[in-house]
Amino acid sequence: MTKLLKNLLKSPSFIIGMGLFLLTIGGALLLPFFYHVNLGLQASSYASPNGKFLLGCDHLGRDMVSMLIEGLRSSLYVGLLTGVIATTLGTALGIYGGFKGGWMDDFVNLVTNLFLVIPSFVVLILISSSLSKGRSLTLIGLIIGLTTWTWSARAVRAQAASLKSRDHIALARINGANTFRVLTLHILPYLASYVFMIFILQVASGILSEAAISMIGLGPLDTVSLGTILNDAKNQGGFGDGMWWAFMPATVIITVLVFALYIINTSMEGVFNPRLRK
Amino acid sequence: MLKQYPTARYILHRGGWYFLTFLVAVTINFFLPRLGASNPVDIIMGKAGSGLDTEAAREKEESYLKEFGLVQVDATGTILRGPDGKPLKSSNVSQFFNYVKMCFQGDFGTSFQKYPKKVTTIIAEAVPWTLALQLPTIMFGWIVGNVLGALAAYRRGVFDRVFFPLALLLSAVPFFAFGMLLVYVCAIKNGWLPAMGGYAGDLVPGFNFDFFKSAGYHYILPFFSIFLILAGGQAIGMRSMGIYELGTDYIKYAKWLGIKENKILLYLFRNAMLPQLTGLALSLGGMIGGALITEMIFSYPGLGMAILSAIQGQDYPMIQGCTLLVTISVLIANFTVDILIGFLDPRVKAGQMGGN
Amino acid sequence: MMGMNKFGIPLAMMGLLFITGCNKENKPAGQEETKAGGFARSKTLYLGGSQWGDPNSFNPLTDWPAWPVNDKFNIMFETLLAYNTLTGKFEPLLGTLESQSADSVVVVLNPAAKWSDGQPVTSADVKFVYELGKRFKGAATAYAIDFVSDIKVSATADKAERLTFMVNKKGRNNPLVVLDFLQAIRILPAHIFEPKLAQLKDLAEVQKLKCDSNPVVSGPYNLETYSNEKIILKRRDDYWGNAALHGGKLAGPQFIIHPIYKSNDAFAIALAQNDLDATQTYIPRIWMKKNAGVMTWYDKEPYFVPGAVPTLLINSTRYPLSDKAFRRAMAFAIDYKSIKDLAVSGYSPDIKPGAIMPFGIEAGFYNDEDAQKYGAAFNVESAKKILADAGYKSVFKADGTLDKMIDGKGKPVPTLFVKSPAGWSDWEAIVTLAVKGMRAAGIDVREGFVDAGLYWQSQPVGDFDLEMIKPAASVTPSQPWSRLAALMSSRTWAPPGEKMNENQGRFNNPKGKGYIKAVDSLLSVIPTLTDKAALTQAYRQLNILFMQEQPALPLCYLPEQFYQVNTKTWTNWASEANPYAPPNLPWAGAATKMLWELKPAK
Amino acid sequence: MPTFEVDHLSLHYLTRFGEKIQAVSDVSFTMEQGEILGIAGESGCGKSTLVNGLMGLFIPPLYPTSGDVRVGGESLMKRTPQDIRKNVLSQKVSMIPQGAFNALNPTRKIKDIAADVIASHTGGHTSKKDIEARLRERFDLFGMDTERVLNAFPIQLTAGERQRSVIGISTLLNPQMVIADEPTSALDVTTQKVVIRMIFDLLEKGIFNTMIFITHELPLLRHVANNIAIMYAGEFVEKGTNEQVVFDPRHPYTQALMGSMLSAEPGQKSRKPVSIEGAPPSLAKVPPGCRFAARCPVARADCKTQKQELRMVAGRLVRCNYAE
Repeated sequence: MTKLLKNLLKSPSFIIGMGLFLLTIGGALLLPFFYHVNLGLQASSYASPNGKFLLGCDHLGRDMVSMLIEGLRSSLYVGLLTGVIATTLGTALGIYGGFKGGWMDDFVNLVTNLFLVIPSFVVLILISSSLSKGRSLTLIGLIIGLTTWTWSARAVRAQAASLKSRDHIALARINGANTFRVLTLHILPYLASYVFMIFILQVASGILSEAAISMIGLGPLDTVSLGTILNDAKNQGGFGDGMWWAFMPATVIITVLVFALYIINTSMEGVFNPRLRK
Repeated sequence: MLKQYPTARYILHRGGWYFLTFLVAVTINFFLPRLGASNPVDIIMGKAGSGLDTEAAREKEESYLKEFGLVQVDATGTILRGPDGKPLKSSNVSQFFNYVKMCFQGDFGTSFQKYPKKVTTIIAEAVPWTLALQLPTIMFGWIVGNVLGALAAYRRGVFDRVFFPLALLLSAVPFFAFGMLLVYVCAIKNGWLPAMGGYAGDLVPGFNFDFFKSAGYHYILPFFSIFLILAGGQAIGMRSMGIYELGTDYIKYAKWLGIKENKILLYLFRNAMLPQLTGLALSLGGMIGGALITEMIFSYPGLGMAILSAIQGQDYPMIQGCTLLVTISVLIANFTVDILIGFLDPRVKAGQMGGN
Repeated sequence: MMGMNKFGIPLAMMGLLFITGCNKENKPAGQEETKAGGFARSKTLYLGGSQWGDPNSFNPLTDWPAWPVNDKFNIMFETLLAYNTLTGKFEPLLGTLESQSADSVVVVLNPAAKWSDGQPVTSADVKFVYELGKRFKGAATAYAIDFVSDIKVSATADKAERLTFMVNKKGRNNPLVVLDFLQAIRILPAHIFEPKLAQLKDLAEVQKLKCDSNPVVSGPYNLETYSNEKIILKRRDDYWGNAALHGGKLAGPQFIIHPIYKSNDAFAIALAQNDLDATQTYIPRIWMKKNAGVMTWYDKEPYFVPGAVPTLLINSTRYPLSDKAFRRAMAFAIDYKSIKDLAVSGYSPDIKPGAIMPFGIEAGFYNDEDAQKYGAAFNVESAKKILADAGYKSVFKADGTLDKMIDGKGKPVPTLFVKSPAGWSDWEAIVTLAVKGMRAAGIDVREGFVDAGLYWQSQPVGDFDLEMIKPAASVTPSQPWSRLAALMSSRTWAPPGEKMNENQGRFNNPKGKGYIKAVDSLLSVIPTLTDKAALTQAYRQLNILFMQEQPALPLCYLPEQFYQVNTKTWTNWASEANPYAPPNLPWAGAATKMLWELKPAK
Repeated sequence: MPTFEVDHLSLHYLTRFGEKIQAVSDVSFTMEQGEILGIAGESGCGKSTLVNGLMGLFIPPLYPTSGDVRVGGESLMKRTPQDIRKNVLSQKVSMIPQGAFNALNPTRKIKDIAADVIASHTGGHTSKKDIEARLRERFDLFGMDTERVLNAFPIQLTAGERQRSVIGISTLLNPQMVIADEPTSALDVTTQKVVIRMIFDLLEKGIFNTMIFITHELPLLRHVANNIAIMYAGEFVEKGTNEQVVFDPRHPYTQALMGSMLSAEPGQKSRKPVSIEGAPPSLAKVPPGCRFAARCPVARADCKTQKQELRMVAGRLVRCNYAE
């Protein structure tokens, strides 16, 4: 494991990706200490960038830099939340289904297919209409997580199925280890790096999903996210009026964040799977 | 049963699972909205009733309740009432069976928002636009992405070193943000191309050159907004599949045997493409969901726009109808690819037919 | 065939895509030349903002016809009178207002008025529409019979038909609303619809007809064609009013097209790119589009003529909102100026206390002294004092933000939520600012943005603490009575949970302690008053009661309809400098006459 | 003239981090017509890398460091990859890989793979019919249901049928020299025997006559090979005749290897193999002295630093300064 880590640290693309990702996380966590984040209405609508408001203001006259910091925090929160939920659920059910096979596998398959065919935005609309308090960021994260785990389940399932026949696992089973023990002690460690890569991708997809959901007007009502910034830019005319600061910085931040995660993923793939090495 | 027809058995087996999925999806699709507190008639009345006084509003409300089958009626169509004079609500179960019956007759009910338009009519009007935009774009993006990905995997070198990060970056851009960027640069700032709509404002759809010319002109930006990002994503997938296949024993063996390079590339492409077909199925199935935002950015007519306004107007029959359509298209796309892969890949076929 | 077309076209389009896609054209968007079969830009007027969904039906008997058969648009079907929202005067259309009293309203039909099939417009057509409710409860105009008991027909000296609308004394006894009807209810051709009713027996069946093929209309335009993306009207060169009302002139635009965009920003982009000539949608920062040729009524703030009052409705049945002092403290705590400047792009004049507007038609009923004496204006100290006097204590955190409130008995006051639809941007901004002000004064209020569906649902049953509404938002002859009634009337008072269509905050429970009878008696007497002084006095009293009781919090003034036009294709639009027509798009009320005045730009 | 000559061949990999891994160092041997050379060693000792080098097939990241390989006197090193592909592979030197299941393109029928081999070396002028006839003729030799096998996808064949198909395909163009890399691993004992018999059949029929047989199963090697070379950490540590290496090993590594492997002879009760403690050195940093020194039970103080050369000990080559 330490060797893999050492190899990872030797990979320039991993360093770039991780660097970018840590930079955004650091920005989200530390910037509020250096920059006075103020989400209040402070200036006229879509005030242009100036000395006081480095990236101008949004339609309500809120400082765009503050909005972006807050939005970045929200996006990271949603990404990590969906990542954890989807990876945990997907890994647990995927390993179990792949390892056990039989009707359990068929059932897990059915459930994964089911989530594949019901778009998450539909679930979100239907659930949010039944909650009087309205949509919160956490709710959106939960729903994205609960509707995208099937993807990880499918991926893990295939891996687990291929591990099943390996000697040491067969041996463990013959020696009477129960399923749970075999899964957690013998299969999971083998999949750890793979699961981590899935987690990275799920975080990225969570961030993109949140932005997409916010874009169609189903974003969180309790906070600012990068998606709601984009949605506002479109709906409140900043985009139509050609104010680049209304949507460009948010686009760049999402792209950089997701790009960083993608690079981390591919560089890990390169190290874990030597065939990809050049 | 059907032991002597393994192919038919295989198709039936896969189809059976898909059908079961379909049934469960229909059920969920029906009951989810009804778990919520929202009542569609309240929403209509909120808008329709604002000019009316209280009694007139109540009468109007009852006529809508009847129209949408939310209250019990007798044989003559009179609303049945409880002892307090209020209409008796029809049960969820009876509504469900009614709904299933209607679905099988191809009737998804009446839209709340576009009342009295039928959901099926709305869908039929919108689907061609969505298909015309999405189908060629997805197919084209998929093919181009895969060819480039396979080349990058096989050739590596400088091409790969430039191409790969570019594709990765492209696939990291949220596609709607990319669409917005395109509109900003090409339409709002420079006016090269129209910012929105499916055809010019002074035309009516018809079989004439002007209409098609205008439609083609309006097609360019939405096309590229989907195409580039899709191709980028596919290329990345194909590249890593290709590299994976490149390391397999059969490719090594083919090289040892001295088989021609383009033949090996063909082996590689064909086998790496198989898992990519699943990706194609997902893209095609998810086409309607994906159309939502693209059509919104470009104010493009189509099903996505119809769903979006249904979402905003809480038009449940419309949302349900569209969800059902999404469900069916995802299932059909997956089923087709499942069967297709079964035929293209002897391993899958043998495995699933219970062969070796 | 239509269905085939709709299916076939986009599919066939795919084939042509590549031919045209490669045909590189660098023409600016929206300036494509008009081709055969299209509609020449220079002869076409593009109006937008009324139709949002697919046009389904052009049947005027349904609840939801498409533009321009809906609302009170009068370019296909016409009303008896046209109301000028600028002057408050009636202008002739199918008829002319002859007299009005507490008992009746008299209108003389224009003998020249004709349907597009050549038949004259008669009293039978008028009676058909106004009395349809007597035959069918489900008629869209059924409510009219509560207000109009009978329409008496007599002949004038020059053989025109004189219609006397009798106020329904046993019903609502409200001549003001009868006046509203005269400028809102469109007259329909009885000779077309009666045979259909006879044939299909039931109104519900007739309502299912689409009426989209060459309908018989009386107005200056008729339906040419439509799709899900636009509705196209064509000028009727044989319109009766050309000679009778407009000195023999033809209306300027040969075609009117209403494009159906799905979002506000699409209208904004289209207006700026001259793909639209006028739109009534909310467009923020309209001054930025001046260079693109966009013009509003006023050249500077507030740009628009105010007509509606976005208001925070208070649920008076909930504690502590049931406390008058608490409600008044709220009114003092809100920074109305910041709402005007930041939330609504400065589209509002400075607000004054009360529910009557201090300018325009309503100015005569407004009394500034009363406002000074009873009204609440932004003053945080006053708000704090009122709260303290009433025994409320606000606890602030170390950083100066509000923590909680405690009432006189030492119990915590629950946090109150302002319900408003998520995504309605100007309202979101208004609410945000109102909440900011109230919290600063120590009132524990929070934003509660919800889906539009939940919003609509909560309103009639009173399921809210505070809710954003726009009470009686149309500028009609019955203003400001209709706004005051919408905010204060207890006529149909029902406990929360049951439905009410007015005063949804349930102010002034008739069976409750401290019922103020004067509110309801003033509301019922005002419509019958004809004496100007008595009327002014009554309004004054009612507005004082409003200010004292504060059942709702008016926040700013916005126009009834945003009047934004682009002058690049059509010029000579009405404006403050040239106020020949009221500030509405040329499709309703007295604004329609602009169609005859518009001139092509050079 | 020897059929096959390997002259001080060294091969290395270049990792993406610029590391040089010396997978094969200084391998030399010659083979006469009809000779069967067995090469044995632990997994990872460089056997498979050597195979690529022996065929002149250098696919990045594998590169030749130095040395030469000559087939029938012609050097492979100076030829272009295109030339090697067309004129050497399958024709002069051919390869029978291990794990035949994965060696065959899973989505291609046996006859099509075989036809691809023929077409790739004849410039595609041969007609399809001729090719099929040629295939049938050759496959008829193998004692299988020729029609079924040729028309099957790999998955539809048994493990034995697949391996025999692979051997058939590899020897289709009658190469002078065949390299068999663990051709019988992952097969059951009966099938192993069938496969071995088939190889010897082909040898007897003269379809090819020189062979390098790579395996880690010494018992098998003892039965098939004339000469045996033992590889350790990229080097030959001992090379001699079958008898010499198996029954009288002189290099400490060979001795340990024999001790651990021969004990599990067929028929004997399986005992726990005696394993050699420790692991081979990293080839990224080749030790200056004996590569086996760290694990050697009889290592001396200077073994780790003193360079070891192959030298003649008791009639065979041994890379140990102290062997005798």
